[in-house]
Amino acid sequence: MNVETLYGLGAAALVGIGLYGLIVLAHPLRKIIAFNVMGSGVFVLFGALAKRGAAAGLHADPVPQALLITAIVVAFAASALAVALIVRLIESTDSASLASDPPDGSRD
Amino acid sequence: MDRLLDLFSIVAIVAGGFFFMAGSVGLLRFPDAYTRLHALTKADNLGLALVVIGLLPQMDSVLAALKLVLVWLLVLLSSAAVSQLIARAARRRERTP
Amino acid sequence: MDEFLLSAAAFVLLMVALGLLRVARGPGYADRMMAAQLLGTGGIGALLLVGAAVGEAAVVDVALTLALLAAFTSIAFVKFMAHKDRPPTSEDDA
Amino acid sequence: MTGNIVSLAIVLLLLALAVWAVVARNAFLAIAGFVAYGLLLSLVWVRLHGVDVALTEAAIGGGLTGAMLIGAVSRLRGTEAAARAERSGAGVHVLALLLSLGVAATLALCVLVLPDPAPTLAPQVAQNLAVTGVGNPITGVLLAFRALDTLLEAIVLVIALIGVWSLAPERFWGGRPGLRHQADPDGILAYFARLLPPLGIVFAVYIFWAGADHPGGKFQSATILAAMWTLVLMAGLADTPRIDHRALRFGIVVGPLVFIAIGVLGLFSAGALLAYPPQWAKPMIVVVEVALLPTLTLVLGLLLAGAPARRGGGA
Repeated sequence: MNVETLYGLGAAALVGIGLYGLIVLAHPLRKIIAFNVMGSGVFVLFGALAKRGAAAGLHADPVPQALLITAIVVAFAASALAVALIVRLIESTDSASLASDPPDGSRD
Repeated sequence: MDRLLDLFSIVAIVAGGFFFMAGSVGLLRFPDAYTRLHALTKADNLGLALVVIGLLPQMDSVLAALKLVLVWLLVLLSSAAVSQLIARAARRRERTP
Repeated sequence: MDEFLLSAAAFVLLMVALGLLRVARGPGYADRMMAAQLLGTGGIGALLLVGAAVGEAAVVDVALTLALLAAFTSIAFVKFMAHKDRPPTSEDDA
Repeated sequence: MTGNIVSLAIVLLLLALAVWAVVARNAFLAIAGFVAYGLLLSLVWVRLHGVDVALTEAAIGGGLTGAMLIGAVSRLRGTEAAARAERSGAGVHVLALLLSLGVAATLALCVLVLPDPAPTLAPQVAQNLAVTGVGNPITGVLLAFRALDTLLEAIVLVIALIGVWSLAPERFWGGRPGLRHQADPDGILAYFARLLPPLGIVFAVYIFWAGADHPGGKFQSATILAAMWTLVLMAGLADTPRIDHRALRFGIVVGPLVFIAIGVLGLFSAGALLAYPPQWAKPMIVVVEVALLPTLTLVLGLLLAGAPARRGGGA
C-alpha cells in the first residue's frame, strides 16, 4: 500500500470517530473537540489527495495544500467563536445544556 | 570519511533512542508525579540532544546545523521552565485538597 | 542511512506512545500535563529524524515552531490548575 | 518499506489519540489527548510532503487550539456532571455508531477507487509561478492564483472576532477581554515570558521572510506572534488592550483593506480584480503580506483571549 492510501484510510477513520463523538457527547465543549477531530480527518484526506497530485517536479499539488493552510486557520477561528458561545451560555444560564428544555439536574 | 560520519550518526542516534526509552520507562514505572516529571524532562532532553548531535553531520549547510542546535536549546529552555511550573502546580494541589 | 533514520523515528514514536499510556492513566493532573512536554521532545526528535531521511531542510523550521509552542500549551495547563485552586475572581476590576 | 512502517505507526497513534479525545472521561482528559493529537498531526503533514501545512499545524494545532480549549475548560464549573446526566440513550449510540461507520466506510471506499493518474494543478502552478516572482508555490497560490480565497479568509477571521466580541455582556462592551492574569513577577513564568518572546519574534520574522521562497509565510508567522503575545499576557506582564482602542481596531482591519485596495488597483492596471501587472507582482504580494501580518496576529491573539469580560480602566 502506498503512503497516500494509508493516510487516506486513516483520515476516513478519523472522520468516523469525530462524527460519532459529535453526535453522542452531550457537553458542547466535547462536541467541539470531536468536531475538530472530524475536521482534521477531512484535512488529512485532502492532504493525501494533494500528495497524489505530485507532478512537474513538485512533491505535492500546491493548490489543495494552500487551501489546507487557509482551512486550518479558519477552523481555529470557528472553534474560538464556538468556545466563546459556550462560555457565554454557561455564564448566563449556569448550564451548558443544548436541549431546548434543560433537565432539572443542570443547575448547580 | 562519509562512512565514518554515518557511523558517528548511527551511534549517537541509537544512544538517543536509548534515552528516549529510559524516559518512557521511567514515566511508566516511577511512583509519583515528581519522579515521573524528572524522568520525562531529563532523559528525553538527553535523548533529543543525542539525536540532534547525530543528525548534525547529515545536514547540508552550517545554517541548518545551527538551527538544529537551536531547536534543542529551545526545548531545553522550555522544558526547564515548564517542568518546574508543573511540579509547583502539583505541589500546590497536594497542599490544598 | 535513510532507512536507519526512519527506523529510529519509528522507535522514538513508539516510546512516545508508551509514555502517552502514563498520560492517559494519570492518576493526577500533573501526569496529564506532561502530554505536551512528551510530544514536545519525543515528537520533535521523530520529526527531525523523518525530516533528515526525506531530505526536507525546512522540517527544522517545523521543529523550531513546535519547540516554541509546546511550552505554550503546557503553561496554559499550569494556568488552568492555578485557576481551579483559586476561588473565581470578581470579573469587574474597574 | 521502512517509510511505510513509520507512516503506519503515525496513523495508528493518531487514531488512538482521536479515540481518546472522544471517549475520555472528562473534558480535561480529552483536551490532553487532543493536544497530543494536534502535535502529532504536523508529523503527518511532513510525511505527506506539506511542510507549509506542517508549519501551520504545529503553530495552530500544537499551540493555539490547545491553549484555547484549556482556557474554556477552566470556566466550565459544574456543567460537566450535568451534561453527563443528559447523556443520549442506547438507541442513539447505536444509530450514531452505524452512521459514522457508514460515513467512514464510504470515504475509505472513495480513497481506494481514486482515479489514476490523479488530477493535479501542479504543472499549471509550476508553469506560471515565475510570473509572480515568488519561489514558494504555496505562497504563489495563496496570494496570486487563489488570492480571492485568502482575502475572504482574512475577512472571515475579522468577522469571527466581531462575533466573539458581540458575546460580551452589555456592561463590558469596549472593555478588556478575558480575566487579568496574575503571576509572581519574579517567578519562573515571568522569567520565561521575558526570555522566550524575543526569540519567538525573531523566528516569526524569519518564517515570514522565508515564506517567499521556502515553506513559511504570514499565517505561520502571525500564529507564532499571537502565541508570544498570549504568553506575555498569561505571565501577567501586560494586559489585554481595550477593544474600543482605535489603534487596535485599525490594526485589525488594515490587512483586508490593503488587500482590497490592491485588488481594485488590479482592476485598472491588469484588467481583473486581484490581478497583478507582471512587473509589479512581487512588490504587490509583499505589500499585501506585510499588511495582513498585523491583522492576523491581532485577530488570532484576541480570538484566544475571548469576549470582553471586564471594563478595565484607562484606554
